[in-house]
Amino acid sequence: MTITELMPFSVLVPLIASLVCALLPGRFWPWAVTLVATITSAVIAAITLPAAAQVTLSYAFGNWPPPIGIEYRVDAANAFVALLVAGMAAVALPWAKKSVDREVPERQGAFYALFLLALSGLLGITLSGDAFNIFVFLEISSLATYGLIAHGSDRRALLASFRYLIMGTVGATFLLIGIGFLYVMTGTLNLADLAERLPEVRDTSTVRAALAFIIVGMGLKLAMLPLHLWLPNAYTYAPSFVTVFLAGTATKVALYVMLRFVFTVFAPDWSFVVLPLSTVLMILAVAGMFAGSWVAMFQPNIKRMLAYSSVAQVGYMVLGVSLVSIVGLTAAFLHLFNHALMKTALFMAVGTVIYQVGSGHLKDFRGLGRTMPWTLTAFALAGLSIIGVPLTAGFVSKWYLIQAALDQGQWFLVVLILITSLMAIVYIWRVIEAAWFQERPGNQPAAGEAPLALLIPTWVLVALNFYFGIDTRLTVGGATAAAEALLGGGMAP
Amino acid sequence: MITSDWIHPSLVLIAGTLVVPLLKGRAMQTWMVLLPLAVLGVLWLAQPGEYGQMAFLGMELVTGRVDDLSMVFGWVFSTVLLIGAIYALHVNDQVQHVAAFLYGASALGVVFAGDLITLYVFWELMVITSVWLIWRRGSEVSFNAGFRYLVIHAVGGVVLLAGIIMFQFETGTTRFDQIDADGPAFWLILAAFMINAAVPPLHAWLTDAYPEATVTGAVFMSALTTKTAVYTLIRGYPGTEMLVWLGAFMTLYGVTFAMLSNDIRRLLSYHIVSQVGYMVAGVGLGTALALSGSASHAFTHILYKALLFMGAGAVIHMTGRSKLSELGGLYRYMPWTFVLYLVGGVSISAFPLFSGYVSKTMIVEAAAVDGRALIWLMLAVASAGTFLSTTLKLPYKTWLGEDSGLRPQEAPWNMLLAMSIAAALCFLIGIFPGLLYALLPEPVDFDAYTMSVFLKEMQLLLFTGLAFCLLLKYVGGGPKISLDVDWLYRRGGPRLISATGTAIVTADRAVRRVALGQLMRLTSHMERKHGRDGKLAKSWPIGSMALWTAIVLAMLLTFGVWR
Amino acid sequence: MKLARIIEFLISKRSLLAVIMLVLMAALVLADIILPPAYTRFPWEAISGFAAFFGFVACAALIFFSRFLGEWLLYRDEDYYDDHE
Amino acid sequence: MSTLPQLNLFTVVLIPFIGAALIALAGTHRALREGLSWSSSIVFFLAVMGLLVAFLDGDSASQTVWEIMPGLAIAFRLEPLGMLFAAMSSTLWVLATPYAIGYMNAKGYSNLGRFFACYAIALGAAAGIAFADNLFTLFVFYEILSVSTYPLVAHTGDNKAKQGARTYLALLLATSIGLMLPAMIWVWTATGTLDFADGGILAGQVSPAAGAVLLVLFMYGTGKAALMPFHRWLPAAMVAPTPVSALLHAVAVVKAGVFVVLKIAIYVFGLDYLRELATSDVMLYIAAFTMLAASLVAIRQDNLKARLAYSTVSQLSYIVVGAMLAVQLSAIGGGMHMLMHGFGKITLFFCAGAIYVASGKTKVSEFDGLGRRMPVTFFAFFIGALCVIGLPPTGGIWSKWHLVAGAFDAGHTAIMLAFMLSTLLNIGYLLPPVARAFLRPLPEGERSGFNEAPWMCVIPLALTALGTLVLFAMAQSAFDLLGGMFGPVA
Repeated sequence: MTITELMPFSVLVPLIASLVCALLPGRFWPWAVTLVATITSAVIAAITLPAAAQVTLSYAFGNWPPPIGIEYRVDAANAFVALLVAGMAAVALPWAKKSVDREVPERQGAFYALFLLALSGLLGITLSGDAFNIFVFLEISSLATYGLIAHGSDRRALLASFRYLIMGTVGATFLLIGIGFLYVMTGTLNLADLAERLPEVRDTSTVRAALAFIIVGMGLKLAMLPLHLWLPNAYTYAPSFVTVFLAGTATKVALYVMLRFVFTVFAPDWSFVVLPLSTVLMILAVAGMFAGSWVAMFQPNIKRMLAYSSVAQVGYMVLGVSLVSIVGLTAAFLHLFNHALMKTALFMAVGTVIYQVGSGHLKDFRGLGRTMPWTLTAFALAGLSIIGVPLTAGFVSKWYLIQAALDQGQWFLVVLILITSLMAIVYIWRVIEAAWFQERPGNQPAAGEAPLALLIPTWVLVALNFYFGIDTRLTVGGATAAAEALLGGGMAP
Repeated sequence: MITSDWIHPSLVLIAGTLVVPLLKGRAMQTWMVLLPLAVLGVLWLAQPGEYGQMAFLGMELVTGRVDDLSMVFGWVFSTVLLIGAIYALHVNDQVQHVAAFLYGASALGVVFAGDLITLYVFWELMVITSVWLIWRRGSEVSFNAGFRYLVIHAVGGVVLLAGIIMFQFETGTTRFDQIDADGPAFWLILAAFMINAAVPPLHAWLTDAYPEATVTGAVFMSALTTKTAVYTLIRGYPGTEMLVWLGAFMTLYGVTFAMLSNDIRRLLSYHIVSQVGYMVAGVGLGTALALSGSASHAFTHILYKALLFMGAGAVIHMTGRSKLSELGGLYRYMPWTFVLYLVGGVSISAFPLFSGYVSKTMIVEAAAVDGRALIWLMLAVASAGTFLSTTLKLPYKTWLGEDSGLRPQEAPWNMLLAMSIAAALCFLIGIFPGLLYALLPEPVDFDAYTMSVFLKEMQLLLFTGLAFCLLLKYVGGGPKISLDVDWLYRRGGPRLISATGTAIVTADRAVRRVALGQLMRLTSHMERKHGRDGKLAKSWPIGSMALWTAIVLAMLLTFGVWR
Repeated sequence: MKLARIIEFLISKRSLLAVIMLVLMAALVLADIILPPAYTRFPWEAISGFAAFFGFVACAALIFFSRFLGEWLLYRDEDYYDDHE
Repeated sequence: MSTLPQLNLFTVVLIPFIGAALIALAGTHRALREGLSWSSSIVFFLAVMGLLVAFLDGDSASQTVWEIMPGLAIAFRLEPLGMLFAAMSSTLWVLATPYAIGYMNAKGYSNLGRFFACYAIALGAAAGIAFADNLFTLFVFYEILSVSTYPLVAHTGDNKAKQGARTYLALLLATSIGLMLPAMIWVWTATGTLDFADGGILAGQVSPAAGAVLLVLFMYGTGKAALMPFHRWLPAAMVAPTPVSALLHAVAVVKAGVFVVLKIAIYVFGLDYLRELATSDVMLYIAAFTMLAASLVAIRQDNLKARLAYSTVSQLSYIVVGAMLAVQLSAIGGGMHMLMHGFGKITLFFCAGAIYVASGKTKVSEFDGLGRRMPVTFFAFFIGALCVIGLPPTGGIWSKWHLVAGAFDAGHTAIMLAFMLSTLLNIGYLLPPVARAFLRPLPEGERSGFNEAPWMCVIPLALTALGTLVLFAMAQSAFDLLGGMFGPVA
């Protein structure tokens, strides 16, 4: 079995496992199956990446050659994202057991089945080389995600899920419209073929409209300001585990899709010319960075605060994209990866607190530094990463982002990045201060340290934040390869 | 600093002083007498030459330079240390003893310094050691006076520092010989020396602080600080015309203000100013005779001024009073003090047979030889004034005059002994001026005991006395203090500093209050606006989300598709 | 207390002492007149008894000048500085 | 050669961190914790001395620990200024350890495991700053230092402490991230390197205007140098227990700040280039203003620690002035002042703490007569004050000498004047406490008689006071060492 043949299994394994899972009763087995499936998937993704960095892998389902059959086509960019998605899922799952037991006590089989569906959907989007297939997987993952969010114990979770459903569907529809336009114009759905045939027809308004629809559609899924409005509630009211998983994966995949279309299907020298994309994205990115950080500074609910922080962090990624350079894209991919690390760690820490205390409100964090030192220290350290302190992963991606901005002579962007970093200090600081420098009110339940099952995965991620802040070979190498794959003249055959 | 043929006297003194805190009672007293004797011994062994050269921080130091000029001052400083130590034997305050000896060591360090860096170090040490002699008086007044003293000398110190640095840059050396720089270096170093020499208007530290020093401390102070300055002026600024006039002015300024003084030691302090004026004028004249006069006058002055301060100190020690208006009629109870004081008085007034006569007349003669009529007259007036206040007014009002009702004991034996030694030396030098002249760097071509000099001096003094007797009722006095330039920093300076400080603090507070206040208002406003239900943060209805989506799409389509 | 008695004795004879002093002073001036001036660097050195005259005048001048200076400008109460420190 | 161990630089930097970890693990076990505090400070001291001996023999160690991104590495190198800083910090740490133990026990503080661990980390960070071979490494340890000292400042845990600590951290982080980091990035883009190099790396690489802006960014970005108006954190940090104020806010933290200033001035800008910049004079005069204004504020502080804090603000500006004068003399003077002021000011803080421990008094106006009860402490205070003022027989005189000489050499007479004024002001606020203590009588009803702080507190302060006296005679060594920054000294 070659790597090329192995590669599709990272999508198929979770897909098949979800069917099994849906039928399994109890609390242990669904989780165990999910864990095994996810780890398998992650291992496959990990094996794929080095190979994909060398040459583009292509696998045609059912041996139908590409234009007719469905092709999986993997280069450095999607291998990188796939590894991220599968990897984050694999790290999150050991953490999930306790948390899910607490927050979703019943019908866990269905819950984990949804999770696996979402995972395989995300991986499918990533690996697929076929536009329509991307839409299909998008719908799979989205629908599963709506279900997952709806599992939140808070009644508002239902409403949040419903809103996300509406907006998600709008986004997916836009994508579908865009793809439809392209199909009408070129007669193919295969991304490589699209890239090949589009130059002939790209001066038509239909193609331009297709690009616009795809960008707005993916912008919605990506939660790019001002299309982010679904995100805070969805993250806030979803079960902690779902938030942890989504924060690290869903928006990243949406970004990937957007990049895939903008950079490889339409060539960047076209898409950034025909639409004022660079300007629009830059404005929206900066606005997102600011608005997200700004609002985060005032949020009393920590999950919600982190959700807004995500909006800001998405801004950083989009900013990198808007610079249209190898360094900029590298920064975007780096941040895509690093942000997943840090935000997952943060959500895990908050989830752990919720597990122990039952609430994610700032006021319930008071005095926790003494009683839950490991959890809160993990939060603080991951917070350092999101601030962008040197030796953390966050620093590396910000460094590249600033480099990219400077390469373009955009001084003011550097200033803006630093200002938003300072804002990050503020919102992280609020938690630290509450945890260590305020007394625990007498009427609050005394909380002890969390179980190791929650702590270990959290700390693994925290450690990864520092590891990738010091040893940047994998991340910078992967991100650079991904950026080059996207910018390096379309899909190489 | 120690070689086989040279031991730095300061080092001996400092080392010996370190032992003082460990000793008590009789042992300490013995040690205090032995230590200055040891220094005298070291000086006895010293041979002319330069010792203790070292390269330090890129500068060439000569920590010990022995030549005739430095030896003159070395001898007299060591002698007065011995006298002062004996005078202070009864004092049971080790801080004072330590301070006095270290002060003496610093003064010796200055006169033996062969370069300006070493000089500066000892110069500053002199300040921080001597100030304790003021402070240990223990009163609130001396506490404040000590601070003023410290600050003024610190000013002198920084001025000297700046001057030396400029000098170093200008000439490329730090050797201390005649200061032949131009521009600021010259003037700054001169100004620093002049501060220590108490040249008006830089003199007020002296008359402000010395009267508030301890009884024994004032003896050392009267001898050391101004005379090191005289030494440095002789060494560095001979023949500086400005000094002639300043010196002559000083002599008059001192006697005039002495007339206004009610405190006996303040009166004597003004006479230090006056007497140092002679020396400064001598330096300014710059001839060999004048410089010899300055050096020998410094020598004699140290001894008789110490004697005068000891006498006045004995009175203060025994009566607890220091004001002329509160003293009187003490001769019955402190006759020895009276007589010994008078020896000092006639010495400072330059009566023949006493030490002042053989040195002061030399300076006056030098002015005459130089043909400076006005200077000569000014110095003559000052001579009259000196006699008037130190030998007539002060003793009259203290020991004679109206009986104040005080019934003190005679001063203790050690005080009287110290005074006797000083008096004996004054007398000895007066009779055998050759002993003193032999120490001087240049051969002295002057004889004080010619008929002409004798006659003039005696006429001047005795008719001054006559005028005093006739005009006694017009002599000013009474329980008053007189203003001097210290007003500027006792009233003006503190106000300026506190006003500036207040301004800065107020501005700082105001800025911070406004800034923080605004920040607070802003944050609370933001908290309200952007909290959970703020405009940006609240949960938007689906319609709004759709609206935004539509807007973005419409924008993109408008700008991108249908152009 | 022997010394005190001597002083007391001298004080009791102060008129006599004053006379002796005056005689002495007269003798000094006389000597100055008789003896030729050793120097004439300044015009007044030729004047006999100039030093005596000058001493008297200088003393009187100092007494009156300082008195005037004090009354006019410089005298303050002893607690002058206390008020402000 | 030497019997001292020759460790590589990174290992030396790690020693305090390892010590901190062990101390934290020892936690509440008092004997173990104190033993570890002692031993880590001593081991660190010996290791630094080992480096020093080798360095004086002409070895110049350098080490690249890890290259994070191409050209961006955690790297260390020995150079004179850093050697001096490290030697000073390590020496004073050894002296501060018994003091801290004595003080914290005497005042009955809790949470000592955290306290001593953070204390050690701060020293490790200081060492990292001292040995840093590039701006990036320096920045990393600079931030570690800021963060690790935060718990120390807030140690008391009351509202005032938290408020002070918040100001402390906010100012330090805001300036470093807001100003220094962008400046660093700018340098990186302009020159492609962040390595410190003799003669600077900026000359000819950026336009004069950009250089001028960079200078301002760096100077204010180094918040720890407490240049006005970013000086507030230092007085705010005085809520910390005194051992913290002593070692960190007189030595490690603030000296790290001015060390960074000097280092940037010498090795990033290069003195020659620095002189040409339009803003170097501006910064110079701002520093001179800080020097005087802080002194004027200090005079008005009745609380001794507040007074010392403002004094530190003022003294730090001496060193910044030394850097901004941009001549060799002043740079050497600045480096020496780092050392001299370190010894002097730590003595003063030690004394302030000892006074508090022994008598409970914190205000200068309450010190009347205390000198009779605590003669050793107040005598040490006197000596320390002389050193800070810059008077003999203490080392302070030599650093002041070189600074003033540098000012003259650079042609800034106004700065000479400022130094002179500052000396006077220093006297005005540093000597009154001593004078009061020795000269005024004890207030009515207070027990007289000998009453010093615990010997664990008194001995260190006596030793540091002695140190200032030794430095008077030993200044030559520091001078020679620092002269090495500019090649062999003529």
